[in-house]
Amino acid sequence: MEILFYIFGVVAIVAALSVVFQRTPVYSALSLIVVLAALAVIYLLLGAPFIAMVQVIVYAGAIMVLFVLVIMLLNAGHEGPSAHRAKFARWVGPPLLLAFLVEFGVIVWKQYGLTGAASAPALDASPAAIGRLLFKSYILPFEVTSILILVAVLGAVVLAKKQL
Amino acid sequence: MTSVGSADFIRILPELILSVFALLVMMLEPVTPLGKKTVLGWVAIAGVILAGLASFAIAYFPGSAFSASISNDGFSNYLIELLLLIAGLVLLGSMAYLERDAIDHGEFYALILMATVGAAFMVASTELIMVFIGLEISSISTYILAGYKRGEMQSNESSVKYFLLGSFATAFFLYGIAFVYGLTGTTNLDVVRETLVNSPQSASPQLLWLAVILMFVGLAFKVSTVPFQIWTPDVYQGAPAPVTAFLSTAPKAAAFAVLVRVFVGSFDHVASAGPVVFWLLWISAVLTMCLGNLAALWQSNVKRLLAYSSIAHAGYMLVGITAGGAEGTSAVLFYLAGYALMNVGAFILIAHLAGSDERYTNVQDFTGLAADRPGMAACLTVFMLSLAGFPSTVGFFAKFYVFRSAMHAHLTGLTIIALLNSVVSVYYYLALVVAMYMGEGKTQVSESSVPRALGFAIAVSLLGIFFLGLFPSGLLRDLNSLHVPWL
Amino acid sequence: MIPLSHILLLSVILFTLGAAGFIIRRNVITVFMCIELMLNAVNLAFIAFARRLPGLDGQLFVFFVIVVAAAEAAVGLAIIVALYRNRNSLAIDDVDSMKL
Amino acid sequence: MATFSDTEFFLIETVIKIALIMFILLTAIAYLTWLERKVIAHIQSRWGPYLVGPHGLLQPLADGLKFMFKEDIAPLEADPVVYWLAPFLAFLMAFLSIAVIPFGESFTLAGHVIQLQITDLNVGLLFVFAVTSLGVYSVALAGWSSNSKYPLLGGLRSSAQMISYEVSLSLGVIGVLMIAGTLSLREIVNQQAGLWAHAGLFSVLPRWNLFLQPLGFLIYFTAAIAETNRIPFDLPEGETELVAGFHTEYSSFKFAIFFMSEYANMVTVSAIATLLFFGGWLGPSFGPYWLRVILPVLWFCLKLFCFLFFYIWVRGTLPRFRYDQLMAFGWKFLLPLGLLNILVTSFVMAWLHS
Repeated sequence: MEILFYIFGVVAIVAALSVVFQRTPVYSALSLIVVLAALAVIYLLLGAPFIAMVQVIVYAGAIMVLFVLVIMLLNAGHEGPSAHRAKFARWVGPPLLLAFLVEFGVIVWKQYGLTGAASAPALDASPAAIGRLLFKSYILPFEVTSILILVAVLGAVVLAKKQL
Repeated sequence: MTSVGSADFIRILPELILSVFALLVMMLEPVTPLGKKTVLGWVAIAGVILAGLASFAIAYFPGSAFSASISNDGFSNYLIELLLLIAGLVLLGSMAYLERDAIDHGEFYALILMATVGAAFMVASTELIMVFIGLEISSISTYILAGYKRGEMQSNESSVKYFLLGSFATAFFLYGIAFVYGLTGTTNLDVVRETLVNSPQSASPQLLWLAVILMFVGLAFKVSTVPFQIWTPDVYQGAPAPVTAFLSTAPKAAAFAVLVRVFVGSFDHVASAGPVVFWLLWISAVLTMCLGNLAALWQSNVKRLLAYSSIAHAGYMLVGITAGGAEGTSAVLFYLAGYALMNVGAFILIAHLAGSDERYTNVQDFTGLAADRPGMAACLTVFMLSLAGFPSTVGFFAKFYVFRSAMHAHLTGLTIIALLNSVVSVYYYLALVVAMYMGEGKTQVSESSVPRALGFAIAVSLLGIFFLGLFPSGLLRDLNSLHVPWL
Repeated sequence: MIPLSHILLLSVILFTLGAAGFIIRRNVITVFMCIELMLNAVNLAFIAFARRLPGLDGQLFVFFVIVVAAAEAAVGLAIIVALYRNRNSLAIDDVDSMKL
Repeated sequence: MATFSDTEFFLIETVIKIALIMFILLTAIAYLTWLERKVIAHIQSRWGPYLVGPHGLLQPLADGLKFMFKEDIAPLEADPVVYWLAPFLAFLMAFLSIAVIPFGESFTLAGHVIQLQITDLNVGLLFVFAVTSLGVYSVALAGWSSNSKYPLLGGLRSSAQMISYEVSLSLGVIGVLMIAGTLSLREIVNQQAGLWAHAGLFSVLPRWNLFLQPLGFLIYFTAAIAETNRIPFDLPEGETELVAGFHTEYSSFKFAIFFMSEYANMVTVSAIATLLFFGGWLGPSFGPYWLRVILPVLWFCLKLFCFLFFYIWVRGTLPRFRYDQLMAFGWKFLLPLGLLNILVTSFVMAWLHS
């Protein structure tokens, strides 16, 4: 089972690289879908089957479809070279991020070590258990997200509709 | 613990009322005849007033709600009232604006209300996930509001920039939450504090620092501190002016509240994280004040000038948070009230003066305004003087309390830098005043008389500015006696 | 079992890649996708921690993050569509009508 | 006879199951096309395929050969990678969901229990939905990558339709899930065993969920027809407006793959309907052991066949919707109805529990 984690971890990283470095938005979107799918498999391995399915259904199956549709609709093509002077952030950003990555890696390594297994007593992560927790301890965030979704619907209509 | 009772709902009554009225506005929109859309604005204002009454009422039911994810204490109550004040003033100030520029009404009011709901949840919640959801509600509403004039290039750009950088910041905030959760096993701020104070060995200090820094970056974007302020000028300039009035105050107040709750409330008590928090705040306070004030000197657009000024003000408030403790907190809370009054007043007045489609927003457009419209010029002057911190206005005492708290916390260097900065800031605030009173030539700004609702809003903010500027001690006393467990 | 540090490293790598993409990409949609990548890295961290800690809370947070991401995507893409209508371009460098 | 370890046995068992199911499914799909042509022909008082083999029984084979050897034409301006990817994605997604569909009870062979299902997930139904929701990509990408006007429009329409009806599709089954309290398909079927007790005259009826959730079933099946892009919801392929929709530019083998995936999707949604609402493989079971293994599979196939026949029947009978009518129907009628169904179900359940 562990080997699957490493396989899909590598898949995720390669696909993420492809998200960042592809010049055609559709390829980036497809790579992102691969990342999402690989992460869904990893969630399965980590004992979160429900979240894995939600990830595929909502993230890969709905959110990314929206991305692909918008890309198709706007016919977003190849990204050309930057027409403007090289931005400051583009030169400073990546080295900073690399430093951040190394730093973070070292700290995580120190804290949890090479072998600190990511395991607790096996949990019941079935949809029923998640639902129970959701509707008992997290009922407020759950209800409040409905306002969030309402705002999103409202916003999509307000911003994208040609004539109200 | 897990069952939900009526007490839970009472403790979020203001938010509930606001949500209901937001829905009501949306449902009334299609049945309101075309010329009468301002009615919806009054419905929204009624909602704000009712929510305000509710927030006064629930002050008598302190305690936590919904599995300790909401805390109804003096802190959250005060901030919710402040947010409602901002929302009310902005609603009053935007009705005539929407009418003039022929913008759709209903959704606008509903979005203002929902953004307020989100901000109110942010300030009231002690659960980081709830904070995150509140943050997203208020952010997403304001992304939409910033781009509300969808056919207009600048409004659209403002919205794109705000959205991209805002979401980027949210990701950082969320990553910080993930690590806090990983280190302590909880996202409840009170439990986080207890866990970290009682068993400091449980978390590696470096990882804790990273979590703190990540969360700080996320919030710093929202309150626009240097170097995370890059979006502010463009967004404030491009957004419709009443929206700018809102998003320069309400989300900022909420984000400051979270900053206080997280950093003063939880991490300041943690031995291993305290110094990191302190230096983070110290450095960004200095940078923010200096950059905000220096950049404002070169601005020719009034909205942009006020954007840089708001960055500078964020810096002053950070000074108060750096000072920390009960005194720093109450100083920051006082500052937020003053800042909200003067900023909202200034922006809604400018929204009116700028004329249809905001044609006149340059400083030279205001040249000679005093001769043409002395009343409006006087009002704008008061706002500018208050922002600059002249005595007898709230701006003076806001700064005074913050600097005093910094002195008491032995932050002499920081106080001196802040003082120098406020001296510099006088120059650009007065430049606008000078243009209005002493500039040669006829003013470009030739707007007709002030609509009644807007006049009322401006009167309220002026009254507030003078009242708090002359009798600040009452409010400060109340703020000093907030009963919050973490102070 | 899979060591926690390995999962977290994967998460950090994805997060950094997303942040790097945010900075270097020029197409607004690609930039937005990089933000989604960052959110996914966060989700992975939550799941990893949820594995180690008692309770399912971490998994629930992921649930909320996904909902928020969906709301953000709806609004964000609407904003991008409006941008395209106004400028007929998705290049972020062209979003520059306001300068110092 | 060599003895296998449990792992080896499991592996061999799975491989055999996959191979067998694939073979049966592909054959079934091939003959489904034959059936469709025949039934439609008879509805329209024609003969249908008649020349290749007795009653045209070898026609699918001939069609298959034709698809295989036909010249493969790709548009010059097509996106090379995505154009290739789309049909295979469609195929993969269509066949992946079969993996969690149980089609009979388990039996014992040489001391090992063999389940008539490739894999039993406790989130089985969610898995099916997850995989179906990914099916949208094949349509959207096929339309986009062809770099041609009609496919693009067809792809956009079709993906919009599919994501719209996916909502109603899942809302339709939520009633059943609330009653069952599980997402495992095997479990849901097992709960429908037996007859209705204390139901008077209706005691002869099996305890199918259909009788508890008639509205849910109607919503599910209507949405399923739209989800599989079949008449009367086959707007994406409306010949008169869009030539052939997203697969206009596809020919020969790649076209055949799209074709097969469409039929595989039909089988999947019908199988889900059978499992959730019609008691799956449950039915009268008697006789020796081997018969008691075979009969359930037979019942399952029979029920499935009825659905597939119904699909064809609808195609032969109903006219096509207009696109705006279709979207309005999905969002303004089916979706509220689905929500209402959930509301009523939850109220009744709360009332019964208290």
